[in-house]
Amino acid sequence: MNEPVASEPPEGLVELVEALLLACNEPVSVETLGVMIGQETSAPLIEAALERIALRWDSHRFIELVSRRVDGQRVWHLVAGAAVAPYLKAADPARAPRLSRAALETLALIAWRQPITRGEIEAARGVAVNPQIVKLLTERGWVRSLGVRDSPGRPEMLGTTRQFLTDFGLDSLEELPDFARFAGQDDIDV
Amino acid sequence: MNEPVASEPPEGLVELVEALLLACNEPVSVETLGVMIGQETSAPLIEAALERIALRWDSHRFIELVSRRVDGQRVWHLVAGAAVAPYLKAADPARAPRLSRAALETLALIAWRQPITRGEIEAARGVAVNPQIVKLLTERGWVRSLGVRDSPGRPEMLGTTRQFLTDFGLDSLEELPDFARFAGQDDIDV
Amino acid sequence: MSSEARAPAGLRWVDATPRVSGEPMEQLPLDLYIPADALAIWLEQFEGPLDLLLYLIRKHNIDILEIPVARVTEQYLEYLALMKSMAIELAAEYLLMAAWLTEIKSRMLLPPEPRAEDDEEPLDPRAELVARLLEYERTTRAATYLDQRPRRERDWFGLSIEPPHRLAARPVPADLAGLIATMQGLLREGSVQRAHHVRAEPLSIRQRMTEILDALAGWRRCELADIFRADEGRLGVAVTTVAILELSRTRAIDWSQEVPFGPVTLFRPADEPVGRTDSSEAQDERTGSE
Repeated sequence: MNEPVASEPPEGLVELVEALLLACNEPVSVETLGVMIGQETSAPLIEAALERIALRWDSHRFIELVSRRVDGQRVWHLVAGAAVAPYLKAADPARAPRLSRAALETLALIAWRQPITRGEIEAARGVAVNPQIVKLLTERGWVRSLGVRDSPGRPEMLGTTRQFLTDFGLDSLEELPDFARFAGQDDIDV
Repeated sequence: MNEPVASEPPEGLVELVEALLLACNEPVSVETLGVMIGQETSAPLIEAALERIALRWDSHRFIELVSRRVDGQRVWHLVAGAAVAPYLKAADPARAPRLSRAALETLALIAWRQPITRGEIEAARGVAVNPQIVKLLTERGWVRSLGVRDSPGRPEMLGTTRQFLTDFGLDSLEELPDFARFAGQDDIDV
Repeated sequence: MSSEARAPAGLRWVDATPRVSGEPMEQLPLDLYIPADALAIWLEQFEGPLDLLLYLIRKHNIDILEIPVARVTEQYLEYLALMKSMAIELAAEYLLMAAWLTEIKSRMLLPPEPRAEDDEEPLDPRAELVARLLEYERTTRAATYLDQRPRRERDWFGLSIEPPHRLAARPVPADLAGLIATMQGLLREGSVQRAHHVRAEPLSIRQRMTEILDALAGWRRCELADIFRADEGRLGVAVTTVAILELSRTRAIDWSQEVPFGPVTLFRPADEPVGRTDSSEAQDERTGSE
């Protein structure tokens, strides 16, 4: 990145990179942009185009070009500033997301079996735990780390928070039904 | 909408509307923008801001502000044209695979004949419905279950979604030409 | 079968017959002249018996309403034979259609069935076939219509920016009934051992651990004395002590003591993932009111 810029990026390239950044739902790396645009466009030229885009959005009050490192790779995307958040929240409360089945199962296991590791959740559900789900539950303030277990690999143990209790209308974890009492019965009326 | 514009929209409002358009991921109406921004901003002022945004992107080679009617509502979004398609495909060949004839015919029957069951689709096409096709159409957000029909076997009824309208640029299902009109006459070449 | 009248006398299916240097080729179908591999691929393109029939009808410029069943049946069977010879696996529907066509053909040879009302036209044995072909033709055209519309991800692309970070966790409604039903479901599936059930304890160490972490999330550090509750008695002291020991063992918390017998301060290790202030706003409020 310290190499001198080969040449001023043509306006068409700048606009193409801008359109690609906006059309991709995920942050993109210079390498990915290179694959998209084609070999004849050098990485420094793409970087120069990104610089121009950054400059262009610099004066925008609500949008900026952000680069961050993900898995050791520098990726770029246009991001809305925090100031936009309240406006977006004002719109359409009916669109409030629901927990997916996978998220509900993960949360249920964490609630009833805490402290529980990802490995144990995976064993119980029979599928890998999507890190996004744990992230979602953490961001929602319902799940947190309880430290690491003193066993090989030092897996992180997950548990629920007090906010989980508040949000689910529980005074304490003891209020969660003890399913062992119902063992052998098929259905429990909720 | 024919009222005179109250005043020139402040630059901050223009940029806020631009950020909201981009952060929403879906086309938004002036009404929705109004709810987000707050009551003190009048609809004509928001429309003036949209006009300014349209003007701003007018010279861009790949991006434009588009307005269309969906479900009888005028909605706005910033889009890139087909010119970016080959670039996006280059990085992600799996992105939006082309639709097979079987998929298009199934989608057409669902769109025009909804609510329709798999059995009825099979009867119309003369071949079994490949479950992969219904899955693909569902995953792309165009088709959904409309419940089960109250007849033997309780077959699932399929219908199209609002996203189907958006993605195919349709105002409403009424905009679809009369199915009978596709009969006879001269050939439409595929 | 009026359309067959179009064929010049002496030559069957003249409009279907390929010509080489003006000479008609009696070999059918004409598509044989493409390489075998390509032919197989081409034959596989048919979306079913209706599609194949429509192809034959369109190709020979036949009026759907006046299908020459004998001729079409013969061609249909030839294509079927060809597909079989190319080892193309035929769906059962193709054979069903062949049987149906043959049946219609034979019924065409019989005198028309008399109908209840004398003035009504006799029922054409082809009527249902014609109706299905027309319906399928409409379907293919409707499909073409859809395909020609500007479509997202092909002709245009919605643009978006990443929403503000604080919005990433849009509030998901808490649904206790759903959560309980989910756990029941997991237990019923049997993958989760019932034996590991949560045991109700009068004072739960786990719950106490949670409370300590909550306190630290708000205050960042607190004194040991603040954690103990006099009203819980000896059992409370024991539970709290075990909870603190458990938390320090798992490095969720750390503690320090400046002087021997001085106050013990609990705090969160600086580099710990624990107690990330994700939900600190809400927790601040609560710990303040305790």
